[in-house]
Amino acid sequence: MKNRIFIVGLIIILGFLAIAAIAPQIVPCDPEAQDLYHVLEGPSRQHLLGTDDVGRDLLSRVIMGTRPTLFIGVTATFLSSVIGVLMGLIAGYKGGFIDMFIMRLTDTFMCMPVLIVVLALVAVLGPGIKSVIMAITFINWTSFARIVRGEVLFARELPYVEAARAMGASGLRIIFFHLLPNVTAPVIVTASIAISGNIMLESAVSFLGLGAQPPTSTWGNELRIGYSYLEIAPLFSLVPGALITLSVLAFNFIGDGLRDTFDPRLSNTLLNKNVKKSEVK
Amino acid sequence: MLLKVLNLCTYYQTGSSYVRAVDDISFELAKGETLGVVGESGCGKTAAALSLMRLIPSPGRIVSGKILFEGKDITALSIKELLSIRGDQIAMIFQDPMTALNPVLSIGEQLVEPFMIHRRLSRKVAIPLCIELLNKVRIPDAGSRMKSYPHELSGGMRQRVMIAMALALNPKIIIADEPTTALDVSIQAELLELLKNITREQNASLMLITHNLGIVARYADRVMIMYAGRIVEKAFTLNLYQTPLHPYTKGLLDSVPRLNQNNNKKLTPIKGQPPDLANLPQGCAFYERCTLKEARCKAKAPTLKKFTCDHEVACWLKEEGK
Amino acid sequence: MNANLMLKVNKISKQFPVYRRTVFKKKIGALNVLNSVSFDIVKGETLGLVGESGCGKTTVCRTIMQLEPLTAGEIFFKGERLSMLTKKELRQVRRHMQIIYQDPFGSLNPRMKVLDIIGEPLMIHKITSSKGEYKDMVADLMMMVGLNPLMSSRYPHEFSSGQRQRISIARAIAVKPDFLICDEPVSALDVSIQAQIINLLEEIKDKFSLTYLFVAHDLAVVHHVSSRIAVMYRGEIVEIADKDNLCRNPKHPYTKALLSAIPVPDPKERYKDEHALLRGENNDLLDVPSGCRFYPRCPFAMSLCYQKRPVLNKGNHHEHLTACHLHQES
Amino acid sequence: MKSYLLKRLLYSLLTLWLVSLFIFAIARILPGDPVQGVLMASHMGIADNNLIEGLRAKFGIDQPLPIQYLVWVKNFIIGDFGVSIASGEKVFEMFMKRLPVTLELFMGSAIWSMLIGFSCGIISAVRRNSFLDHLLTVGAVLGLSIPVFWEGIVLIYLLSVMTHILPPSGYVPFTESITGNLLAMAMPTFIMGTQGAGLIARYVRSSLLSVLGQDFIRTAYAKGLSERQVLIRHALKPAMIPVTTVAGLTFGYVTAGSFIVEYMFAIPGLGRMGVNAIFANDFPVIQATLFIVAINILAVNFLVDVLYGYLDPRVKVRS
Repeated sequence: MKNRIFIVGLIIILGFLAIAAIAPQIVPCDPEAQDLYHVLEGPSRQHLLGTDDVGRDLLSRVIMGTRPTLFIGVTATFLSSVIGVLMGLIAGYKGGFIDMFIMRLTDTFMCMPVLIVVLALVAVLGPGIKSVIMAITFINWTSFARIVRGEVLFARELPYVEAARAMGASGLRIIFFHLLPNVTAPVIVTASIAISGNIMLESAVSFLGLGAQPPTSTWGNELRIGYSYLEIAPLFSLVPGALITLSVLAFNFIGDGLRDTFDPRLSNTLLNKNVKKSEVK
Repeated sequence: MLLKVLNLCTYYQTGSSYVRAVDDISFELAKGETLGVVGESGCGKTAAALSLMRLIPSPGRIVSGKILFEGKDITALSIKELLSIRGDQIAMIFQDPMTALNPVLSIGEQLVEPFMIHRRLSRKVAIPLCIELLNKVRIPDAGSRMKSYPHELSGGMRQRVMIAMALALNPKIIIADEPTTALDVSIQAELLELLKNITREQNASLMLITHNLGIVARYADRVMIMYAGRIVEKAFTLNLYQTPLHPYTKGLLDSVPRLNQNNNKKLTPIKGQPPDLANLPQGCAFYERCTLKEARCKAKAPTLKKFTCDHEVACWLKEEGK
Repeated sequence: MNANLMLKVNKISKQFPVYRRTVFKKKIGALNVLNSVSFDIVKGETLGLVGESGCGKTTVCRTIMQLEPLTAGEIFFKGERLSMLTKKELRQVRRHMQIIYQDPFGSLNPRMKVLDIIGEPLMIHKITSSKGEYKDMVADLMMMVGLNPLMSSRYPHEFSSGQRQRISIARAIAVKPDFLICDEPVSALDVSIQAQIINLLEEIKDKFSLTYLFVAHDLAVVHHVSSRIAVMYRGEIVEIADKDNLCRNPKHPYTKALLSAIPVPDPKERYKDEHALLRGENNDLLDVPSGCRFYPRCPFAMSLCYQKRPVLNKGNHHEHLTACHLHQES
Repeated sequence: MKSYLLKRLLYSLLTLWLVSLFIFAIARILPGDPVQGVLMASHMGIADNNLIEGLRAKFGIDQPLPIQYLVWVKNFIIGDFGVSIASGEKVFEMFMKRLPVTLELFMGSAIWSMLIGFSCGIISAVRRNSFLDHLLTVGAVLGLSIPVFWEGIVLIYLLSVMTHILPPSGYVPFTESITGNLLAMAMPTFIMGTQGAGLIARYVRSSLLSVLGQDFIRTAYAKGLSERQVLIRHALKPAMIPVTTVAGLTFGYVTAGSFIVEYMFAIPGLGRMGVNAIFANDFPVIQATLFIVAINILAVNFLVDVLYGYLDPRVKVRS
């Protein structure tokens, strides 16, 4: 069951990636070409999904929108995972004051309303793709740090890690040969789930008008404009929204599938606060 | 005969292949006797025990065979009839007392359950009965222990609670699955002594499952040895230890280090590894490890046959009269 | 110091502080895991260490391996005081001192091939730099412990628990140590496999003229492999003697109880001995009674036992020593 | 147990302090001079230096930053959240006015989340690997994946534009019309509760499944309990204990949802106020919003810890 879900997710994402890769080649019309005589039209042979409020072809807009949406989701996740893994490794391996500091920092980030912080940061940095990526990275690295730290703390006590110490292995050897491999699987799982969250976040920011700026087309932007014309041209907002949902869903499917194959133990660490519970002792 | 098991087969289905956890075993259990079941991990002894109460977890399933308890076939009972036997007529003690008790319910809440379910007693009436039970298994300060949670007790104490719970309704059969494996030797001895005395008092039958040949030698009236899901030898305890017939039984007895043994005498282990139950080779499952193997052993698996009147063995080399 | 001495453990103690945390840590007591434990191991012998769960036998191993600091006492390995060594010197010492763990599943890295698991100590101690030689050495080691060298590219989960324990042994002897600590090496194994591993351990002991510290909870197994046996109870050695002396003529009531609690695989022995069964349980280490630690469970307890803690009387290497007031020469 | 809670409380306070620093910093680096904003709004951009200085003093932004911070914290503690730059209203009063609306939204969505989440999770676990289980599992992931704004659009389209069952937006106070209020809140609360429901459902499922696989469940069956009795007496309680930890996460989702939902449905609550404040660079309001949300999330997490310790007898020993 989980395997099938994983494959479905993978196919959807590969499809999106393929579309994003060749988007300019496959758009039926020029996505920028306005036609004020044909605005907010329903589906027709010429415009399969109809037109937007200035007469641009909706299908072409949506196809082009694949690019920034995926780009932001993936890039923000990649950046935050790099920062998070580093912080987590340091916190878990060094312990002591550094650990305490990093953990309190993650606590701080975790109790902030993500959307408002991102909106505020984007407002500070000025709207645009770059700021959205930076803002998301800024708030998103903590979940990686937490998971990596937990895994490192767990792995440090494993018998085979102790066996390596008894053999006389150096600290670096233990980190690279014995601790790091334990961390990769959970990080990959977290990342695929984080991508879905970040796509959703980006769309929300765009929906509120602070994301990528026109004329760049993102699904969130289309949705925002389309929402005003819901009664006249429902496809205008329903289609980009469906695409957002589909991509978020697909990344979640992949994450679930990976989690099940990699390690059943993870299904706890991700959602609940396993790490926290071990601190109770 | 209190319990009669006939050609019981319990398989676990994984994908398209079967794991034959219990493969065509038959045995009997008389009133008041203690039957020892010996085997190494994965030999099917736990699966056999769980089958008797139809507690086999999926994807496991009783495929064929009969379990006659006082003449009724347990495999054919309705759920309702089955529930009235479980815990009342047949009770079970599990291996690991750390996990076999519910961690979020107090000892008392778990102890009153058999009385409430099977006897329809109120909690109020059941509580003094439970305290009495705890006294019987020598738990000090039983009254206040009723309010304790499992994690507040030591391993030995928890196993006592398990024993008390199993004995609550004077069951006719008690199945003890490795009851002391998780415990220290000094506690093990006392607990087994306790279990033995109480079952004798209640005239209950005890099925004692263990990997420890010493425990069986001390407590069982009859023994059966299991290997790869089958019974390879079955006899009275004294006979089995004096004249072990199956090469596996002999091998086991030679593998155990003994205190009174001659110094510097090397152990003679059974070579090789136990077979994979998912794809058992044709013929005798012990073939690969056997020192006496012959061509016919590979061709066809031997069945359990009488060697002397109360000594059965499944080995081609030990046909009756030879 | 005796040149023949491999390991000298001198009055080691280990306490784990117990804190009560409210706002700040406040020490409210200490868990005495080890209390003034002393023993010697001479070259070529096997000292067996028996005791029940929580008696501190694993802590003894860990402190000898310098995986855990001591609270008090000293450990000398071949005359060298381990706590005084620098990191570099310690690494050198670790070449000569190896350990085999109980858990055949946890002690091998599941993501490494057997080749790299067995070869890891060779890499760490830079025994060889040529790839071919490295592979040959691992293959030799695998053969030595009864594994097929063709299986060297497999992962641990493809092996049975007995085979994994063989891998552990191969890893431990890879750097040709002099001294091997076996921490419950056969406890997790089935009887028939257990005997194989015991025999293997005895073989390689002869082959490499090793010295063992063999830790287990099963007195029969310890008796089989050891030349001398030390019995531990709640962090202390209560009796230490030559193995036959200890088993035929036990002095400490705890040793006696332990011996009689072992079920003998012979039905004729069933009614032979009145089992000197112990009452009560190994309780929390925190509330240690002021006198003998065994006092609450001892069938022979006297008032002296309650007042004064008996100590292991002094004697030379081969004497039968016990920490019990019944056997103390005043 | 007590010392454990005390420790958590201390951590929460420490976190709160870091949060306050962070929020203060964010609001200070927001672009645009707020005074200019006010002038644009109230004096048509015409002002002399005196007026500007006066306004700067009024908002306290003529002081050095550390002093500003201390004053801000002090005022916050005594309930003075400052004055909105955009409207000139006292922020505290704005809050009190909008609080009941948001509270109702939160409670409504919590009810949806728990109702749907628990029932789906339990059904899934009990009928595991059935078609229904697969359906509910996929449904739960869908619930987690569907963006609030799109769910809103779809539901508005289906229930308001096409069928006119529910009003597309707007808010009717409870005091005005009970049915009107419930009708107006039905859709927004459902939308806000969806993600929480998905989260709870999958968590309840996995937690219950892991409990059902444990040894003590087998013990309960061996005692002769029926499947139903085992579920109710033995499985539910230990399965629900870890689920309490999800409450914090769910609360986070609901909060995030409230910003968009209130904006979409034109509900005069705190979320809408927060979003509008960002558009208007209204930093006293932004600060207060962030801070209130952070305090709430911390409080919820702390309550979860208390609840956890109360429900799980094992925690008491650990401390």
